[in-house]
Amino acid sequence: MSFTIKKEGEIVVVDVEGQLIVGNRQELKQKVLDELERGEKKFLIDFAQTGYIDSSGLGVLVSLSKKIREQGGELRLANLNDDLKTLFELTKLDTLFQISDTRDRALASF
Amino acid sequence: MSFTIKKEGEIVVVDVEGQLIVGNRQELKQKVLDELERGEKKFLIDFAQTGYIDSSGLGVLVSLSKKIREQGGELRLANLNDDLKTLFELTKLDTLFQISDTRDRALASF
Amino acid sequence: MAASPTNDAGLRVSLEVEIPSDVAYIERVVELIRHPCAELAYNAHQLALNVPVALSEAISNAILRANNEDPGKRVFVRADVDALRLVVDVQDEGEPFDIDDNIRDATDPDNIEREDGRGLFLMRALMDRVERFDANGAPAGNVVRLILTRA
Amino acid sequence: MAASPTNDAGLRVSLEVEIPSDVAYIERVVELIRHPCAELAYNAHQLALNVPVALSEAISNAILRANNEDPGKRVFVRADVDALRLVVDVQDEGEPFDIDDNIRDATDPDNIEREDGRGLFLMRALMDRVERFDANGAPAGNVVRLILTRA
Ligand SMILES: Nc1ncnc2c1ncn2[C@@H]1O[C@H](COP(=O)(O)OP(=O)(O)O)[C@@H](O)[C@H]1O
Ligand SMILES: Nc1ncnc2c1ncn2[C@@H]1O[C@H](COP(=O)(O)OP(=O)(O)O)[C@@H](O)[C@H]1O
Repeated sequence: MSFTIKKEGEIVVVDVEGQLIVGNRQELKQKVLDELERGEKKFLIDFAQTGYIDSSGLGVLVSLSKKIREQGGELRLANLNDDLKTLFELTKLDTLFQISDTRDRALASF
Repeated sequence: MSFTIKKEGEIVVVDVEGQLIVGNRQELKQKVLDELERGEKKFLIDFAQTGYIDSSGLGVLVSLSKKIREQGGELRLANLNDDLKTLFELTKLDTLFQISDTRDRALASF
Repeated sequence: MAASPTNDAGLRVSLEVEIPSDVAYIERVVELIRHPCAELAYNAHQLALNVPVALSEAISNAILRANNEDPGKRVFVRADVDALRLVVDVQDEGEPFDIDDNIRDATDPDNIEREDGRGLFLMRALMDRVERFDANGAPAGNVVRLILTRA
Repeated sequence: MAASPTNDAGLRVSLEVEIPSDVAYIERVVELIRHPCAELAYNAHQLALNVPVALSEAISNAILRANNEDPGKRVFVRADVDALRLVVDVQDEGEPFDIDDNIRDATDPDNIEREDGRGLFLMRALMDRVERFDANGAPAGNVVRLILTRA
């Protein structure tokens, strides 16, 4: 499990490798909040290499999205596989997030 | 698990993919005996893609080697990884077989 | 190694795992239980979504809600897997809780922006049945039982 | 998923598998038991050689020597794995046999060209201990116990 952060132009891109679950969600939260504090406004989380996400992982995404909006920023998601899509649909979180099929499309959407 | 047989010049090369164990050793035995009956004399079994071998797998190798010798042929082995080498050493079967590190060396040794 | 479907019928696996009340263990317990389901050729979505997510929820509730991460308390996970279904019991050492009192619709507009409260909702959505009963015998605690029919 | 060694100490896994007397099941039972050993970071040689070969020998003896592939008879495999050691019991439904009567040196020149008779020899070579006792309770049969200390 690891989170890799890089900049693509003015967008902060986070790759979630492995699971996003109760055991590691704080690490993701902190990394994104650090960038937000540094003044970053545009965030993309890419799930291409993600396994499963549990409710506390979803919870962190919800709370990050709120915090980013409060700072006038935007959070977008990309590359949910079918099972992750189902998870977002079951919880109706697909209505809360802007989700793109590919990273390129997500990057172009900002 | 599968056994792939092909000819390299006049040598019959068998690739053992997966395990060689009590559940599938008859298949290997039959395939090699069929070739022997067809008049083939030179046999190389390549273990590059093999997992583990149990005592009945070793037993089949011993009996094939005997049958091939009786027909004036030769059986050689190649590509044993460290764990398979240990298995042959424990049973002293490394003294019974001619074993090469690589397939090319085994082919050249006939 | 892929399971050979012709042989599934006869195979029956039971697994017991005991862990300390530490969320760092969850991922490995999930893996330990997912593996026999994979050997029994459970469908790819069950292996990638239903089993790991529901299991992870039940174990994290046991660790966080019941045992309060008390290092002296443990979580016991028992799984029975065969070609028909998976039954998992997650047992904690906490006070009894009322599972029927915890039916919050996580998709309700009032709840959708909440950070927590999706655990039982997801277990119910991803499993065929979710039950709670008292652990019988020491240590006392809750058993949350998850049942999933193989697809 | 690799095991994280810092967390091994607390993890304890028990597994029970029940199969019909059919050698086609052996490979999967081996896989089911090897997996928790891998999660507990047993060393690569133990995972690739000691565990699968010794286990495969004990199970195939139960199926072939004890149960004579009788479809009405079953084999029960129980494994306890933790960070210290693996203990596997392979239980059959056959007549008692004398394990001490079966100490043949497979490496003896008289035996080296034999096709069979390397099973117990390999179990003894690859495990720290190999024991046999009577199954206690129905069904009657042999239990062959294999013990391996984690390396
Ligand atoms: N094993 C448990 N022991 C005690 N209480 C539990 C247990 N599982 C669930 N609960 C209770 O049910 C509530 C809802 O659980 P859940 O839907 O998983 O959401 P969350 O854990 O995020 O609050 C918990 O907050 C807790 O009060
Ligand atoms: N579970 C068992 N039940 C009955 N007899 C057994 C069992 N395991 C081993 N034996 C006896 O011990 C002998 C030696 O076993 P082994 O060394 O595995 O060689 P092999 O099975 O190739 O003969 C067997 O032939 C059999 O007589």
